[in-house]
Amino acid sequence: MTSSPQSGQRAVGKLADPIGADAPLDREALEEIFDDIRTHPRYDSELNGCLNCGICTATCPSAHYYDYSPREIVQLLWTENVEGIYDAMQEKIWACAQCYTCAARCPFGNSPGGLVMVMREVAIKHGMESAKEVLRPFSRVMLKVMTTGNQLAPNMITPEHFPDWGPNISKVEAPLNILRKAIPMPTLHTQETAWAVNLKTSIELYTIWEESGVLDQLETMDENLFDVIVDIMDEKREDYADWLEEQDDDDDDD
Amino acid sequence: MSEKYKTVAYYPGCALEGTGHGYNRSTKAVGRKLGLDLIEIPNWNCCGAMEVKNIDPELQNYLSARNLAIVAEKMNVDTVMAPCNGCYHNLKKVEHDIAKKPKTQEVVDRLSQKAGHATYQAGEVETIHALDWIKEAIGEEGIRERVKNSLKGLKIANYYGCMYTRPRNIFPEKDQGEGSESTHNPHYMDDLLRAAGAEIVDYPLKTACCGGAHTLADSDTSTKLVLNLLQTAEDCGADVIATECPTCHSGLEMHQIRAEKEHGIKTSVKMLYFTQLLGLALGLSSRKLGIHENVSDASGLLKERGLA
Amino acid sequence: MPIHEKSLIRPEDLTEHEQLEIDGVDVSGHWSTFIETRVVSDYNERMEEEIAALPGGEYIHRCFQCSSCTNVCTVNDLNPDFNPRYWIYLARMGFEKELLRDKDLLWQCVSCHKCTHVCPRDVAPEGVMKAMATWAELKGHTEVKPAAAFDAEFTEQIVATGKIEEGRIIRGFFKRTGQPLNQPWLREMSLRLARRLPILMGLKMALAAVFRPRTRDWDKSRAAITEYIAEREDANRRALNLD
Amino acid sequence: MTDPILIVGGGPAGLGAAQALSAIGRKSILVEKEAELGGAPIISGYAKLVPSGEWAKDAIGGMVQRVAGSDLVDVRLGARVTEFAGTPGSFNATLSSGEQCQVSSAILATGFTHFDSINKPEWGFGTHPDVVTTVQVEQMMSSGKGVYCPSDGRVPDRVAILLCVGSRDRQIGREWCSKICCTVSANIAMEIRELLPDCSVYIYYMDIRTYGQYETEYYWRSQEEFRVKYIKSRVAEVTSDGNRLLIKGEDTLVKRPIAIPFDLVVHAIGMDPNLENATIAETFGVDLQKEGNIAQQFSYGGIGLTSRAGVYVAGAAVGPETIDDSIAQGQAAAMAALGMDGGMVAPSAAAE
Amino acid sequence: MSDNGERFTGHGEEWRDARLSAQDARTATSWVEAKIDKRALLTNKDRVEDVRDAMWQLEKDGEIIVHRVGDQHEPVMAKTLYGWDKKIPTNQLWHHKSCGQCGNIPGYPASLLWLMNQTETRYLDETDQTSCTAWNYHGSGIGNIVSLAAVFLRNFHQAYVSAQAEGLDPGYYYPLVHCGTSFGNYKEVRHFLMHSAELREQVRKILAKLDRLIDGKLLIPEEIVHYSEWLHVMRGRIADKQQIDASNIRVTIHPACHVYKMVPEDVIYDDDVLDGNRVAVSTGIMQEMGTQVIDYSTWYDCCGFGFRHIISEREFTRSFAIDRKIKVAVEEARADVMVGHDTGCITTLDKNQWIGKAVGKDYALPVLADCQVAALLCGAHPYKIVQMHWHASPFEDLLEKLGIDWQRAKAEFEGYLEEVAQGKIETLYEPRRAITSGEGYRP
Repeated sequence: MTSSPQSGQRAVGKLADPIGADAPLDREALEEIFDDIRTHPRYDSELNGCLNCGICTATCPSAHYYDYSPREIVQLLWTENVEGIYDAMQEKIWACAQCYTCAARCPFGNSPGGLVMVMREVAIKHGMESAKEVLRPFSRVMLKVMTTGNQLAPNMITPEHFPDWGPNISKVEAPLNILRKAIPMPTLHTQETAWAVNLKTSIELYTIWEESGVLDQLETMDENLFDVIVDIMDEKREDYADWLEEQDDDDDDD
Repeated sequence: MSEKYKTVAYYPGCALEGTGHGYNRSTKAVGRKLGLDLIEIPNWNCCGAMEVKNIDPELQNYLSARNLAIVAEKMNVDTVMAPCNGCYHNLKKVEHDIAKKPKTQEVVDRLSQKAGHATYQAGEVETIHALDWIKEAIGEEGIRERVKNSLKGLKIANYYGCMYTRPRNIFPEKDQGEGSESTHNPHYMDDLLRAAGAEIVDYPLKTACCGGAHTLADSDTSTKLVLNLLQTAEDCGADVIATECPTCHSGLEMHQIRAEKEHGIKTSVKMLYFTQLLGLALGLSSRKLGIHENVSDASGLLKERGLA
Repeated sequence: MPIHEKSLIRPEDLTEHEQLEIDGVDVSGHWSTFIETRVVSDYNERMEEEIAALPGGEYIHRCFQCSSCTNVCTVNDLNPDFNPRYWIYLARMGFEKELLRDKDLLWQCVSCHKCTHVCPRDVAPEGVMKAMATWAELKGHTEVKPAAAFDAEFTEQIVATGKIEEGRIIRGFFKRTGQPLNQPWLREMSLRLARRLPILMGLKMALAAVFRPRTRDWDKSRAAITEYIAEREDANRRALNLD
Repeated sequence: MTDPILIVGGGPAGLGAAQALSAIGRKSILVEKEAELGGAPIISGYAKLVPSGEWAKDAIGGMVQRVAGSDLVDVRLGARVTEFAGTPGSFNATLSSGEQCQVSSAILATGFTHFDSINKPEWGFGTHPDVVTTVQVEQMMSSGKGVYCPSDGRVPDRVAILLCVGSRDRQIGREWCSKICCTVSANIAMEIRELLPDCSVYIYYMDIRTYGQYETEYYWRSQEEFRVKYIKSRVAEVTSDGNRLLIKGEDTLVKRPIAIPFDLVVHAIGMDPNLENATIAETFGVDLQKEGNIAQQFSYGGIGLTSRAGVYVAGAAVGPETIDDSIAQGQAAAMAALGMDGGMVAPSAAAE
Repeated sequence: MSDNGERFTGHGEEWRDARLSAQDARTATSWVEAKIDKRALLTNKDRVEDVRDAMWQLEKDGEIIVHRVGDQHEPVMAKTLYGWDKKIPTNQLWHHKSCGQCGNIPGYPASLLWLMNQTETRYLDETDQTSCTAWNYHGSGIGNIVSLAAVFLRNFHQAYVSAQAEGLDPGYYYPLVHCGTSFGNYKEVRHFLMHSAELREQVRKILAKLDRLIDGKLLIPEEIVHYSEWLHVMRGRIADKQQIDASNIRVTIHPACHVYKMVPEDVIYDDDVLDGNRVAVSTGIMQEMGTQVIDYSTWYDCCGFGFRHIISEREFTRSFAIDRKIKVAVEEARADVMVGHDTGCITTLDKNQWIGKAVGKDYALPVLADCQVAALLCGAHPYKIVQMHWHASPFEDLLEKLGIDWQRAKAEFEGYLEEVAQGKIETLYEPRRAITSGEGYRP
């Protein structure tokens, strides 16, 4: 046996392109990625087997436009095609619209959408470039949810960020703060968050981020954003500690 | 030595009158040397190769049937031997189609009548390849007895190509158990050359395609396919690729050069027709076997091994 | 945002406006880009019959998509886009648009017959590939491909003389396809031969150019064949609803 | 004197058992809950049967006539068994009429229930009138009216048959293969092509299971002779654009979503366990297997054994089954019941 | 047919008519048409798992505490896809708000609260709640099962204890989830929690740190309830309050994926709504209020939101929303309005229409939530309550068709805005009730 991969292929009678040759992939790294997927807590309940029936892709909104097929994703996982899995994580898995129609339809009871989520989590864990690219436009939402506990704010929806939503973001001319106050729900008189979230609540959520490893995920993906968030939250925690102290003082005064 | 195939009708085909001249010369020379008689089919025509089939398969059937009809009608032999895989394949194909397909019978009959010759009927003539001819008429033992100049030390990869074995349904005599030729792992050439003293290497691409049909139309594809064949033969340690088809042979030769000229990939394995190799073993001269007419220049190698 | 998964969308399915303003809002570029569906919404139910009517295509309807053909395919080894199984399916179902995306590959079959050798349903895929290439050419979807030009040159010589002569085939083919005969590798090949056989080679080439090899007593066959070819060409065109 | 053998169910399996017993001169009581004999092929109005190609009315009808005309078979129509007590060789069956019968053994040939497509709402049955079941198409053909779109009576140009409706589907708790729908669908497809040569028929499948000889006779022939098209795709939804039905699928061989218009969509409905199996199991004291069929004791020494000695089972009562195998199993169960009389003890009973 | 006249089907010479009598044919048809008890057969709990059974077991084992839907919540039973019962509480509800609704369609929750006022339903709308974070998770991949589960249990714990701020018993209020994604996500997470002891342990540690365990145990809700389910079981009572006739309105329903496709066994299907063939919520109340609900070919399709696409790949979102939903509703169903029951869908279908002008697809179809339409028909103010000015799609024609003078209503609202500027703000409930804990909390 010779050491060249091409002749290895030829030895079993399989032809190859002798003129253009591809660089081999690092199989160990690929298997590590697959292992992370396979051992994910969701994995077993999302994948039971696959008949290749295609009902998932049939009903998939992304397949409507993209060369994307949940069936293919399930097949790659089911057949443990580590190269294919890695390739899909570069691009395809981000096409999924997470509607879970596939899961609702699968006769085997699989959840291709859930499997995509597992792959996305693992892409993040491995700091894959595709995940970073996809995350970038999400950073405003990330910052919001990680520091306030609330994912969206009325003041995020501006013509600069959403020109394609047209000129009528509101059909009544008035400053945003007035429009918000005209909502008959006191919790919604806010602009920075969708509803008023109290300080303790946002700190509680931040604790969840810390304890569940989400903050670590973020550090891998976007160090700058991570630093900003940590700074903000340190400050919030101090404020909260101060406030608690004040309460204690008040109590002492009583 | 049996009497079988001692005298056969010879269908050289167009290629053996052109680029396959060395094959033609060596086949005839080996036949003479072995005491076998070849009677060329009078007035034969081209079998149509793959090209006419692509225009119309029944037209190609007619072309081949015409040759068989001449043998059946005008020659006093019941066997036709074709050294070219393409010719051999097409004669086998019309034999099959004419027996099985009413449409073929209809077209062949119609055209034969219009052309004013007898319609070939299934089973009138047996078609064999040059390999069958020597294997059956002389056999390995017969070769071994006659070897004057053993091919000992020569490492050979035997290349059979596509048309000799595929598709299986036109070769009913193959895959019939021990002794018969195999479509999956043909071995007649191996047997004969081994008997001539050569060392036969284990060549996994025996029946892979050389892209001969597209040698000009899609030269890049042919070059890639041929390169696979050549490099694998070299990986297997072969000095020589033995061939039994003029199209494959010239394809290997041409694309060996093309790979070198267009892609800078050089290979040194030589191509020789199996009849040339057999002839050398039987003591025939290199010149008589047309070895100098090959593009692939094996003279240095043969000299080095004391074979020329 | 530019589309992250853009490579998953066929360029022809994107509608983009480099400069666009609507109701006073600048929505140039990706702000107004739309994607057209890639969902196949109908079949051309005549397609299978058309290909079945062409030489080589007659058993296409037997296919049950086991993919033995693609698995063994010589050209598929070199180019995974060359997929007989897939094309047979497209043709059978009438996914005309899809098949036409690969129209420039169809002719590349090298006729190694591996597919026909293994096909459990005797579809003779090798023939079907030829029929598909012919279909694409006759329908005007592609120009006459080099393989077809070669076949035509080859067949014409046989019709004319009963035999072919390789040098003439090469010259005829290059002329048909508008390529120079002076290919470096061909020249190299002639040179190598000529180095060893200068006189004989020259003589042979000259002789072949003057005295074409021909089958004696060929006239009646030629007439029969010529008539038959015309008949078949006519039938092919009728099957495809041409003229 | 031996008591008669009780047969519950007058479909192919029950008829097979009754026929076999009367052929050797043994009396039987055949209890059928419907007002006539014949089971699903007759009562549901099947058209031509697989694999004989005979009309159900002729093939099964002939069996019904022979059984009904036999002096040895006591047929009770519109009846059920409400109680079943005793020991092998000497059982007492109470019928819904209140009548008591002494029987030596019982054969349960209680059959199956067609899957109700309403359980798969996204496939349009019950929402769009032109979505029908294989059984309904059988009826269209057997009633001589031909195949048409129920909404307006027009002749369809394009028909889709969807396989595995109510089979192999964990979403609705039916994981089994109904065994016969692939073949039946190929048969129906050929019949449609024969009745309506201009109508294209497409079969949407995820696997084809025209097992054994059915492969050539149905799967291959439907393609080779009848040009039926097979699309490897399980469809997502059947909706309507107001004119034609739209089938949304992925052609998995092409790897592309497809949304194809059709005039008529046919659900190849599967075989559910008999809806009444819970009651039947309780009455006869036999076990059901996990999917709700009557549990068969697998033993190569005995045939059609249930968990209770002296009570046998045959046909689709044990799971999806073909008509001819149901008949054969009915006959075999009859032989097993006889064997018990003759002192041949069923292996499972012997083990107890 | 072959040349000799023999049938090529091989069915043989016995080819002849079935001779099925008319009576036989009728019997045959009725056999098939007789409907089996819809989805109940073989979707019993031996075959399809009901996660609630796992909950009861874990509670018995002392691992969790189940927050029950009690009599005080005046539950109404509804049938789900498999025929199972689901208890829908109709009173004493804790609003688990939706960030997208509150952020850009505030009339959505406001209409719901207004309807609760009309039906005298007690509720709490407070500040101590976080987003479910599932949008972010599905969109970016940041987040994981542990974080999602912890957020779920934190918020539901707060719902449980919130009444204490008003001096009432824990469990007084039952959480009602506004967002479809939160609803689906919470159900999915509950499923994972019930099946993984490891996950329960991880989450227990976090909740302990937050002091959000009950007796050291996780608190799990008996039912996870979407507001549309409340609206559905209340539809009769709401229709009783109807003031505006809507019989001339053609409605298309957009059902939300995360509402009815995620954990589908928990979704309401009602025999009285489209024969039980489609999910019942929204359609039920629209029918109850006399609108014409029109079916259309892309009913099952999603809206195109895509979680990450709505932010970073709106080419997909807008193309899908317009081509697969809006266009079909307008051209095929000739709809006057599209009605949905989820945040993302309403946002997507509403906001992405305008850009259709770029490719000549200007359909101008109003998009509203079911509770907004219900509130309108019960006489809610289109601007002050239903807050329609936040919608991008044109709704004015719809209001005219309903006989509502929108110009007057708009003028009223503009007048009201001036009062707001001066601090004269009208609210649906006493504002101080919103504050239940943490900073600023004063009992």
